[in-house]
Amino acid sequence: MSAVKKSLVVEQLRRNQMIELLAQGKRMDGRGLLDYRAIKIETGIIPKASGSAKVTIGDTQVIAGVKVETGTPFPDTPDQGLLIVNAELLPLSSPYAEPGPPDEGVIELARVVDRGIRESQMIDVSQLVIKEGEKVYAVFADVSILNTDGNLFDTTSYAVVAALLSAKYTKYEMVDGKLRPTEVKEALPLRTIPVSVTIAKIGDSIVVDPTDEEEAVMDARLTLTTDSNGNICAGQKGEPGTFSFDQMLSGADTSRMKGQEIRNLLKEATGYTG
Amino acid sequence: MSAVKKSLVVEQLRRNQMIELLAQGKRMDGRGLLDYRAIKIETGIIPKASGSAKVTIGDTQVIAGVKVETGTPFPDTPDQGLLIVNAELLPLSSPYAEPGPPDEGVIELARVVDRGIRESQMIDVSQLVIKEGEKVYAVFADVSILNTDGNLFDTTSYAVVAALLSAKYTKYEMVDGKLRPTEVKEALPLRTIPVSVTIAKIGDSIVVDPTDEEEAVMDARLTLTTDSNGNICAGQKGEPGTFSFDQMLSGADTSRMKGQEIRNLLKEATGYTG
Amino acid sequence: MSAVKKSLVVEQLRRNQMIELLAQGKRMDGRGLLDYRAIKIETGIIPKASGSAKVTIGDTQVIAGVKVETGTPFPDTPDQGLLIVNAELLPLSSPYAEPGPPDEGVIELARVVDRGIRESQMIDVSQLVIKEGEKVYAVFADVSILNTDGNLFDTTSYAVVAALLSAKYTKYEMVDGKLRPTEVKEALPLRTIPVSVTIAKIGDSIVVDPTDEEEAVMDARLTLTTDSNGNICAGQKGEPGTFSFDQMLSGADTSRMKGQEIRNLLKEATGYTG
Amino acid sequence: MTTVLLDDRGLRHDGRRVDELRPVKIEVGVLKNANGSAYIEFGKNKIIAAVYGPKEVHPKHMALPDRAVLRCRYHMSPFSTDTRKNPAPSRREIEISKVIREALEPAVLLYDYPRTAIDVFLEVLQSDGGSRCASIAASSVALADAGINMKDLVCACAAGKIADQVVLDLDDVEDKEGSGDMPLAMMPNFEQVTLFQLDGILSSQQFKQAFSFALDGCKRVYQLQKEALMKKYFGQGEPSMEESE
Amino acid sequence: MTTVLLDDRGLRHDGRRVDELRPVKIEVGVLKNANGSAYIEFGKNKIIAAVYGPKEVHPKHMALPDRAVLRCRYHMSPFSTDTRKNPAPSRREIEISKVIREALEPAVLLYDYPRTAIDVFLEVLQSDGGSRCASIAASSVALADAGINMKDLVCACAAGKIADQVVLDLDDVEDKEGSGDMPLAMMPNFEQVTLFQLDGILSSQQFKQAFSFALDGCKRVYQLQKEALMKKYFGQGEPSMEESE
Amino acid sequence: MTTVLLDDRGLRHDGRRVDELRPVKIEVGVLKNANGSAYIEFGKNKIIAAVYGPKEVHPKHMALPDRAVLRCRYHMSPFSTDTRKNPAPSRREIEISKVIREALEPAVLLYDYPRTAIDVFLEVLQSDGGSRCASIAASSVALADAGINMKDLVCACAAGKIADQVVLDLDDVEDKEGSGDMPLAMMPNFEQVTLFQLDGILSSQQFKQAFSFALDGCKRVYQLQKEALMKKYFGQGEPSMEESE
Repeated sequence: MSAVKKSLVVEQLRRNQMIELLAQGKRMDGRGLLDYRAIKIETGIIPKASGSAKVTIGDTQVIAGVKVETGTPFPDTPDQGLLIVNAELLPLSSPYAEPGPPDEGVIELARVVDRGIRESQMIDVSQLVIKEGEKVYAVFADVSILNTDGNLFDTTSYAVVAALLSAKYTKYEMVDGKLRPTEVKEALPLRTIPVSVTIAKIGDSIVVDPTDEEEAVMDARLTLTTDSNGNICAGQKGEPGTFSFDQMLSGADTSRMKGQEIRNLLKEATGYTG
Repeated sequence: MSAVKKSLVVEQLRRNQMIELLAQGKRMDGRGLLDYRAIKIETGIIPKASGSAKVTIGDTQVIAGVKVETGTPFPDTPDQGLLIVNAELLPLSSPYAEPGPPDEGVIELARVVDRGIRESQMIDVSQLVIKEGEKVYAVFADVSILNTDGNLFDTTSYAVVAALLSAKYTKYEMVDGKLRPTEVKEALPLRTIPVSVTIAKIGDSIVVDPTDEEEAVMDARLTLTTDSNGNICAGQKGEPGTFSFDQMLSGADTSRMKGQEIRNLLKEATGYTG
Repeated sequence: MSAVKKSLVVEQLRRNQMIELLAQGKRMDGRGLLDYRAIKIETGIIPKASGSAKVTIGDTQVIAGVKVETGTPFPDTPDQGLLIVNAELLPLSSPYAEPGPPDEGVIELARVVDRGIRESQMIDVSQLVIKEGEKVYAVFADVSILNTDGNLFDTTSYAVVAALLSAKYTKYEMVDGKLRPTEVKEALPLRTIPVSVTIAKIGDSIVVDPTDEEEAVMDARLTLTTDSNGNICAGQKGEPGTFSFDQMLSGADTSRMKGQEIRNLLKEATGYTG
Repeated sequence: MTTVLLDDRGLRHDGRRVDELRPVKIEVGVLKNANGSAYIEFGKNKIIAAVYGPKEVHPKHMALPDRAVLRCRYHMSPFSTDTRKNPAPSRREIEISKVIREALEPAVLLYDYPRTAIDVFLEVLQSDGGSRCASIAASSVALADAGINMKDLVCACAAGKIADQVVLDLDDVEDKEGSGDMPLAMMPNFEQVTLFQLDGILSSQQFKQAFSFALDGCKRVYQLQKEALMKKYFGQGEPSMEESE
Repeated sequence: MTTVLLDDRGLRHDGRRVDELRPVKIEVGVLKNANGSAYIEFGKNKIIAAVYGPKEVHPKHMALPDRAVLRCRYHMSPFSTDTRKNPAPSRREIEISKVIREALEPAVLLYDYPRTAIDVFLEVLQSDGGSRCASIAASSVALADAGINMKDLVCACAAGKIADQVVLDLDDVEDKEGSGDMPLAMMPNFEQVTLFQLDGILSSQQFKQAFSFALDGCKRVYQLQKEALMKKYFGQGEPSMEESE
Repeated sequence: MTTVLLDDRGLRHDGRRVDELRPVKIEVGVLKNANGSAYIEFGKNKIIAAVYGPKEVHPKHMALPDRAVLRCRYHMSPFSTDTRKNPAPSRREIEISKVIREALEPAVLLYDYPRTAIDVFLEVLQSDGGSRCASIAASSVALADAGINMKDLVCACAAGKIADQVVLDLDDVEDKEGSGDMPLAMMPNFEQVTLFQLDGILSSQQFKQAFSFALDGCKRVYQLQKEALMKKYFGQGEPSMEESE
């Protein structure tokens, strides 16, 4: 999923240069180690969707659209609505993205974003039931990645969260055993705002919000999601490097701190005050 | 979908030779520019199908089989039966056909044939309803292409039309909410006979019913379908060449004229007099 | 599906050597021509399955798991339960097995094992009906091939048969049109024990239970399945060699004879006495 | 409503005797683009076989240095069956493609064509019982029509069991309502079996009888194959595909 | 509840006259990674076009020795339609990808870029009637933005029929409830048609009128394409993708 | 009927204390064809790991000039779960394959094997909570059995939360009815985390406790891995796969 094609020698040189710079607390683009790039959140850009948002972090651009449809609950959770998160790395997003079914990296991305929302219990799925065991609302959150420049995990996550925060869906009623749409439009039953924070380990340094260039040389990635109360509700380490025990624990602190800042941006952009 | 493999130099030579000949109003096989090759239409060759036809144009050979089954209507058209057209370029049809799912050329072919029939309103799908919103007849028209020598669009279209014209299907009735076949066999509710006419532009010349050899060097293809009243009801330009505005408009006249001739062949072959 | 990669010259040498040895009535591993390797049958190894068995013949190792679930009968057999046999050649089973959907060899394997069981009428599927035309039991027999060293047909077949012989499934009842599990666990309704016997033709010799090394050079394969009464109930010749008429007929005798021996092993291992 | 598979006069539901073949019609050279082709009607089966090759192998590493690769695809048109068939190849079609290839391979002189591929494509336009045997018979003729060297034709015919009686050449009704089907293919001049399958319970005695019936049917199919090739290469008459009824 | 497609004053359901285009907005250079890109709003259509290339071809044997391979992928985001769309490419998307490619190809100077590929990717973020015409218009601008040599821009617009009246540029409602749609693309400086499709019954007279309407619409789209490119390369203003309403 | 996840004596539904591991059994070298293999029972998990390699890479362009490619496939047998699992790899299996590979990779000396591939195949014969941790433990032992150079074994164990209490090593029941699961893998001699995932809400304090529990569990698994390897290479006893109960 990287937009920077790896060449053995060039990669090594760039990595050494970057590690040297990071040791001095500096990044290629001038940011501090724990600074995000500019985050821009726009909602309502796809009027046909129940909710939508475009999120830009640096040059990474993502659109999420939420459709609320009706469906059948899973047999083992007859009293819960459905949430389905799906992401696609569009071939127009980078010279290295290919058309076709999602590869393991995109599957991981969608599943990690999904878990951040699901495990935080952001949506009260018990309120998305039309008739228990038969008909429930199905919330589809689809993400189209338009341009990649690193940190797809957070960009995608914020886009889905912003789309959910701003969504309005049509209520249905059961009449004579058949579903009928009503005139009522409602916001989704929400309880918290999960925010993911992704850190990258490059050499011995830890940075947040890695660019594509940084991801190309990073050792390992850690995404931690916190809820509005500062609890950690989802996590995922990625890439074939390691974190020390201390790095894991201080990563948790970072995710809480940066998460709160970004949560405020999401509230501002969506007008959500819950 | 071409049975003539393109070699850069040979292709160019053949093209030049053909353009020269066409400028004199002649074709490689001696036909006039607006002449079809011999068209042979046989029906009833697959007794297990509700309707079937084998159409041969020159060396292009196609079999269409129609199966009328029962199915569920689309939610947005509860009062209409279904029509599904599907074509397969069998690997036995040419040295260049490959087994596997249909490529874009075959998908275009099936969709253009489908639209010619659908848009002409040949079948009165409102009469193919058993119980509105629940059970309708589904008309499957499947095409097996046996041998290719150009103009698959028309050959396939005539085969499907002839199979539909000659089809008889078993009526079903609803008894206690369950479908039951009756002894009654009926012709499909038909209203018109759509006929496609395909022209090819080669250099500055326009020909109808191109052979494989002509298709290999043609600039562009235009298929126009007319109904029994001489209206145009479907059209498709294909291949990466262009048509002038005049060529488009005179193409419409050609399709009406040739279409009427071929409509008579279809009536003769199927005994359809509607 | 062979674990011995074929090299033209080596294959020919090994084949010649083997044919010479077989002409003297000897095999590479010292067995007689009509001797099986050691057969080990263990049941109940996957407690989560309704029935399970691990069968080892020489170094060929196979696990079969049976799940009995509920399903909808086929429209043309509303009064019969379902049996679905599926096999997978796991990539861990040999250096030449690849991940991915089953190839033609594995499809043949699963279908031959399925037919041996189905055609022998081992399971009385008419007793696997919960409500005719609506709900029946579906018996899934899935096979994971763990290590290959020849004769997958018999190893797989015995594993499925042993898993079925030892299976217990939960009975369901219909309450107000809905399925509800009961506390009752029952053995499957069984009528006979089908046993397949596979012979290989190498040169002019016939051997049973070929190893991977023998399969790599064999001319043809014949699998015949007999039931408890000594009737032949399924057969499959494979590989691009031939059998003489006499070889076919004496193969039938061999399958009856060896089948009876192995049937006793299956009874012993499963405690089935029916 | 059950079909009487065998009546008191020993006749089958379509009037045949127990050892009688359905009507068979074979035409050679029915497709223009193929190197060789044949059309067979075997009862209600209507099947086209086409042969392409010997030809280059793609991808190249699939080629064999000392002989040709024989490939085979048996496929049913969606309209060929009572209920519409999904056009994607089923597991059944994949297995039948394999056993047909293995049935033909012993007869084809593959070592005469190193580093090439020979493709046999079968399209079942209408299916009836015994379509794999009919396919083998047609393939074998199409291979001959393509000029591929063979040491023998492969002929094929099934025996089966209805009403506890062994019979020759089951049709669809008998295959469905009967209790056993045993397709067989062989090289008649070498007396070697190249395809054998069996579904259904046969006693030792019935197995022997079925085997003998099938061999006999094969020999009759072999005559028809030879006649069709003779007609094309030494006789008269234009190939056609009209319904024979 | 049926929509009045054409009222007594000759106005359409959205207030347009029969020969009036929906509002169109084109922005150039909206994606950072692509070599060229454009964003178009055409009525409620919201579509991004991106061009990558000329670039190496993989696999290599797909390259052409004397010219570039033009490839095109038209794709709809799952949230772009009224009911969620499965993200896997449908047969409709495959056909549209093909006709868009064939509509663009006559204008691109492929022989200037031998042995390379030029990829045009289209993402429909929100769909309305006429998305293929809007896609062609955007693609053409994105190709120009990528600096690909072209002999003309390709402009596109549909005509159609509602209430037995030929009209310009159907939206979703008119496409669904109307009775004919005829998308057209052309090279305005060569007066050559590069895309043409027709669904729906048109009399001889209506066909001519629709053709003339569509050509006229194409010319207006052409002006907008030129203006967008001028604005990027000679004018001011930052690209954005905000809702224009 | 709800399960009592933690009773008044502080015992879990299966009688374990909060910091107690399920029974674990590891056997080395259970498959003949693989270069290395291991079988693990971890609670009710029954998993086989097999290693093939270092070996040639196909297709060749996937090879790396300076090191080996590590590949991993985690797969569940259809009969391994309560309800039959479709044999095609699910999105979950694809993600787990990826994180297991990334958990193992830091320990494997890939630069010792340039231009080769090392394949780790995992088959879950019966699944219980914590199958990915058990898979990592088995993989690591199988890699050692295959003689692949490693700088450390990778050990793995999950912590989780039930009844608002942090506990070690959730089984299926606890995973389903509990409120948090945190699988962890590490290299014990380097004190480096190689896999980490978390589902479920943990307060700051709980997170630290869970982390410490999981590390402790990892260390115990590490002892069992070492013992299994010792037994194979220096001890006695034949490998078997019988049910340990």
